[in-house]
Amino acid sequence: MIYYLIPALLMFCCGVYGFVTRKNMIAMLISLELMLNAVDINFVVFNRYLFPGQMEGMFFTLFAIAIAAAETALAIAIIINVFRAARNVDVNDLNKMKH
Amino acid sequence: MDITIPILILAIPLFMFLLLGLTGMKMPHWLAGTLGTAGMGTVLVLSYITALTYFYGGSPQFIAENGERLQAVIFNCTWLQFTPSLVIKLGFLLDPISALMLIVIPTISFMVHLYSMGYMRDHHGVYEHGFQRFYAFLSLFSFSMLGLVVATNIFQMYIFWELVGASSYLLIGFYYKKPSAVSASKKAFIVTRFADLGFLIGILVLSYYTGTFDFMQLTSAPVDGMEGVYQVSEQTALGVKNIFAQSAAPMFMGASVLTWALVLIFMGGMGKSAMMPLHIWLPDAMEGPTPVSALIHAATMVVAGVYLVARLYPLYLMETTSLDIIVVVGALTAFYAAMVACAQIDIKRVLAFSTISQIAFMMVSLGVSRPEFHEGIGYMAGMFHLFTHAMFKALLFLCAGAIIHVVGSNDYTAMHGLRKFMPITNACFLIGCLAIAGIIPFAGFFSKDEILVACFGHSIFWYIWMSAVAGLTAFYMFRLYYLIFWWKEHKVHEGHHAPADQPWTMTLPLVILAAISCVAGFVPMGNLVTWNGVPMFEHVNFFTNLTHLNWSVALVSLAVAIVAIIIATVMYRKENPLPDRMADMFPRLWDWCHHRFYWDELYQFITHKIIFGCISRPIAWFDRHIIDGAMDGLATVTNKASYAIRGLQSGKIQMYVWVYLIGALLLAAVTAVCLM
Amino acid sequence: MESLGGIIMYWVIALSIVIFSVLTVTTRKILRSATYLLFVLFATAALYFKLDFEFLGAVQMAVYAGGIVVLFVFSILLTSHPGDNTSRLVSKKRLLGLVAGVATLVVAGWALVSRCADMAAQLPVMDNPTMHQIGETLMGTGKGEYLLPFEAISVLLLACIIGGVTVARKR
Amino acid sequence: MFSNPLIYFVVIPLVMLAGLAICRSIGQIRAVAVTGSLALTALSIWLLVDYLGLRAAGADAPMLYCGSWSWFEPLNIHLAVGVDGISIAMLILSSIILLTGSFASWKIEPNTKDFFLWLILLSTGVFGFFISIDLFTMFMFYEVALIPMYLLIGVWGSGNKNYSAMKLTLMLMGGSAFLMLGLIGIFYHSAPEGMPLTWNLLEIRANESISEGWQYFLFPMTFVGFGVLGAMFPFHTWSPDGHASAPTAVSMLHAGVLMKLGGYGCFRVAIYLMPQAANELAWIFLILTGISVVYGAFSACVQTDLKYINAYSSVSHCGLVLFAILMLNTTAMTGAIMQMLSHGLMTALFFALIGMIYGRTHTRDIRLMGGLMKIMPYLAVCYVIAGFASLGLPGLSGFVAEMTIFIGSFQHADMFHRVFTIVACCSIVITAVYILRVVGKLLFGPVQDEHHLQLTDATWWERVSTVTLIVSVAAIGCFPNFFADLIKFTFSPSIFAVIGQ
Repeated sequence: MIYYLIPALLMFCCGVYGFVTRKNMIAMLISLELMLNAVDINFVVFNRYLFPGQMEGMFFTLFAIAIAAAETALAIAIIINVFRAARNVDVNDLNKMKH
Repeated sequence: MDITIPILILAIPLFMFLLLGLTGMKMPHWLAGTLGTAGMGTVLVLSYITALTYFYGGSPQFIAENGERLQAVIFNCTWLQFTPSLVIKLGFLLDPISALMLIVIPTISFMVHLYSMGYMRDHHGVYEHGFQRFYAFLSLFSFSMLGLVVATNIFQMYIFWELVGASSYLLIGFYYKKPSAVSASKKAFIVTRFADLGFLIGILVLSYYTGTFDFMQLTSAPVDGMEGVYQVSEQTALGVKNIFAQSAAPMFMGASVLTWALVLIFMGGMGKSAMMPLHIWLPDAMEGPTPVSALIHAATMVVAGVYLVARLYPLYLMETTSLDIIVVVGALTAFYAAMVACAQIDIKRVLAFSTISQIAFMMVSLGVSRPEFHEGIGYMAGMFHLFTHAMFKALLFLCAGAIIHVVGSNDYTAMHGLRKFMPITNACFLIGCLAIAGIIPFAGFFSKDEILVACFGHSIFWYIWMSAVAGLTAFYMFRLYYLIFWWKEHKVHEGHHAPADQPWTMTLPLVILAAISCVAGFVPMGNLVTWNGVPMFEHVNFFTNLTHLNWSVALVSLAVAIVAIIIATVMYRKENPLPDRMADMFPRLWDWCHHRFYWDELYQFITHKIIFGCISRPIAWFDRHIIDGAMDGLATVTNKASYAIRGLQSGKIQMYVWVYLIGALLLAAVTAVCLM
Repeated sequence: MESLGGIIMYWVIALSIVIFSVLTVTTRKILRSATYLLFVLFATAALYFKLDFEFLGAVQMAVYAGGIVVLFVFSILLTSHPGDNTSRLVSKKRLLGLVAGVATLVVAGWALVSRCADMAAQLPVMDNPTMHQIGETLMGTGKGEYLLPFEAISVLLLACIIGGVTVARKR
Repeated sequence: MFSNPLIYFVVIPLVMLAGLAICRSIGQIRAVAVTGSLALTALSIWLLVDYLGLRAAGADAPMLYCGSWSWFEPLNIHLAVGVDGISIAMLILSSIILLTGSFASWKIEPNTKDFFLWLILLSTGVFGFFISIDLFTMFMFYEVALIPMYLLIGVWGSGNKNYSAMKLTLMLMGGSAFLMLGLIGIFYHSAPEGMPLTWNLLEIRANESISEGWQYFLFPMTFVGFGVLGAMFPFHTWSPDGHASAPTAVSMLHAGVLMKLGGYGCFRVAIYLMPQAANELAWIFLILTGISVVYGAFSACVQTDLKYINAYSSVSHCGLVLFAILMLNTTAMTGAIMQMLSHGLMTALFFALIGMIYGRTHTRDIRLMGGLMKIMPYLAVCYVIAGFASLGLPGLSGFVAEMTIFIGSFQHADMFHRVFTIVACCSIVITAVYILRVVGKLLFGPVQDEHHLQLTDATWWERVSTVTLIVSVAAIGCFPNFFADLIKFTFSPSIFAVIGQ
């Protein structure tokens, strides 16, 4: 079981690193997907090892995938809109609302 | 006595001031001048009536059966009540010295009003700008000065004391476009104000311990059974003495509080009367129009200090230390001013220093006066000299004014040899000089002689000192006289009018004052004005003064004066190099005298370098940078703190995530460690 | 013990997950990043297959790899010019990221390793959930059945579609 | 409620506000402002006459015209009103200054209407403060008076106006924070155990339930809170900047009336309610106010901006007010109130004149001006009169006020107080120095700037404004006993019973 959790953990760490370091919003979103995916794997692994025959973990993952899809779609829509307004998707430059 | 006349004496000048001040600018010049003069003329008549009624009316209100003169309050109304006992009243006090001043002030004031009608216009008869204002201020001054001398309590005196200071300020600065006049007026006001601070503190101390402002309660005991009538008597200020005895002789820094109070009050007198070291304003005050100098800075306002000491004389007698201080200050001032007067070029400055010196004479006279000696002759002599000095010094100033008006300059270098052009002025000036030098039978001889007698009775040292000053007086006055009227022939420049005597409005006052200066010495002052009201002479006639002279003293002083005049004649009658040689012989002395012993520079240093430079500026800097800086600093710190906290709310999602994550991990780690 | 094939397969999946994850976040070309993400997702799907959740693996492939990554690619093409490199990372920022990542790794890894003994080492036997079972569970209203979340997700997706259209529409 | 005449001091300004809101032209605005302030002046003078009549008829309650209407029951907050001689003096002062201020801002621009709206709102606060005897209502009106200042300075001011407005408002708000703590503290000790708590001044005074220990805490709170507005050292620095930037009428109202709120509050709340602490702690504040008096005067000596000079002079004069209040005897307190009146009128006159001069020359730097006496004699003469009032010339108000303070303070039995009185006395010399310095540089001497020769003298509304103020100043100076009696009669004997005088 640990063999499945370790890659998931590494994937999650990569997601964290990417999310904190990248400036492009789409890249951040990609990192976010990595993290989500790592979590999904955990659900599945725990389900499979600890509660074989049940499907809670699987359904959770299923819904997570659905929500991730929705979220990504919406986020990308916003990003595109921002890009239209600012010709830029750099997260640091988007501080007009602050001032 | 009826109160109408006293009220009118004060009300008319006040009304004139308001009338001329508010509507003067709409009036023609001549009308304003005439109104002012007429008002003053009325006051003159009323004051004479009052004074003569007091001296010769024989009313029991004014004179006791044994011939003792009494103090009488004509009216006294409450103006401001501080506590039940401390009340400022505005009233009218008649006693020998206020009656004397009621003669002096309106006389000089009226002369000056009349004289100014001529003086305050140029050669073509065009009135000076602000002529009406000038008359308004003169009226204000007359009002204030009269209010001062008739004050029934020390606070009324202080009020009018301030008012004369203000009117003096306004009149010195009459030519307000001239920077020197403006700074002179400022100087005069501030220096006297500083002195008044002492006066005020003195009043505070005195009133705290005695619980009263009233002169009569301070200086005498009431006559039994007669409301409002007080008697100056041998047991002077018994009541006051008791108060000081009761409060266990309160001491402050090694002297009794009464001494402190009296010295502080005398400080007020020093300021107004230009005693050293507060004399520096008076020479500069000569920037004002000359009639003003004659009225305010020679005859009336500057003797207010003398009057103040005379008014509180019974109190001063209780603390002879304070009288000794007055003697020392007066004697030093007299000598100093006489020295300086010998080396001045500006004729008004010479007269100003002469005034300082003569007032110092009066001060010394009051200071050396003791009841044990000749029934307190010094007091009488001081007031006598006040009277005669007012007359002849006003005369000298008005003469100087006439000369300046003609020549257009204050320096004697522009004059020289005017005697042929201005014979009347010449004669009047000469009479004035003889009077101040103390030549018999002119006014100054008698009064100065009495002062020297008083000094003689007090201490031989001060007698010799003051005699020397008297000699110096004769010398510098005749130096001035010769330099104006003799020395060399007057050159009339091309295109200028030849100097000549002035119109009647200007010469008439000169003649009148000269006449008074000739005869004023025969006024039997010893019978009229004494410190306790008891007349000095049994029989009064015109020559009383002559017969009561102390001839040994008189002859010595006469001799000194004549010698001094001879020296002056030798040095200055004709143009010669002697004066320059003298100056070269003592260059240091000449320099110091010429620069008035550098008092002005010293004050300049103190005010500008120390007060402004070392106190005001640092305080202002401190306020801007430390106090305000602290407040701003508080704001800045708050601001900075806000910005620092604001950094956390940067809106940078990545930072949020990072902080969140680290926080969560730390929490997890801590929990884990704790669980282990 | 698993078969050798299973072990080999596991290593392939695990290594590709790790390697491609690292590449995803370190590459400087955003398009490549998306591509590596695709590989990660495929690897994940393979993992699901290996753990006998075939339906889940299929969904993962269809939705993630098929839908989301395509969306990413489109949006990348829309918002960035081809050949654009993201600028080099500021070292401070990289440090921050590294700290966060490593800290996560250490804490969570330590937690995993310390609990290693508690974990089941052997893969328990399990029947592959049939489509029928999945359908029943998804549409049922009883205990452990998911109609309400399913409907909620449906509404969410609808809202998302409308929202996406509204936000991204040209004005 | 409306049968109580005092209510109209708040109602009239509110009506004015409503009237201003519907005004269309500048003429209407002026008409409303002038009519309203005239009505207020008339009301205050009527009140004075009526009050004296009542007192003569034997009314000896500490406050007359008392009325109280509850408006927040749970905390026992009332709209409680009542006046004594001091309040009436302050009401007259405020209405006169509002009247003259309206004339002085005859030509204010831009947004004349808004300016007057804020100005009247401010005066609503001022009037409300002076008639209230409920601590909470008092505090509320106090805040109402403070806030409009920010806008009035920030919008219509000159120079570094944002900074000044911010500084002034923040510092005064800081003061109110102390004040609020103090007031709440007083409220919670306003009645003995078991009795309902109250905000009413008179009731608190009658209850005498604030323990000595609490007084030591609450007295400094309230005194400093009000003292900030009274420009007490070292909390005075808002005054120079604030005054320098404020428009004319606001400077007048602020220096003339608002700074008096501080002194009035110190007397009415801090000392009246907590006399024991006042007696024990007076020496600390005496030192501070004594410093204010001399320090402000020295600072004024080297300033070059006319408004700074007057602001520092206000620090000095208002310091004297607090100084005298702390002496805790009738004469000195009478002097303090007279000094408030006198300083209010005279400073208003000063600021009005400075505004008028500034409006013509567009500078306030005395080094750049000179010889104005020749150019605008009317204004210059008024300035000289104001200067004389400030340096304490007899016959004008400054003299009587200062002398009453000095005499009263010197009657204190303690040597420390007397010595400090002498220190404070020194200010009269320094005052003379800076006043004459300004007069000499600004009005006399040669004309500095050729362009100034074209300037005109005062207009009619400026004359109305200045003449009113000068007449008031002279009235106090010539007939001081009337005012002294008015004030003296109102001192509650209980305060002196406590102090033991």
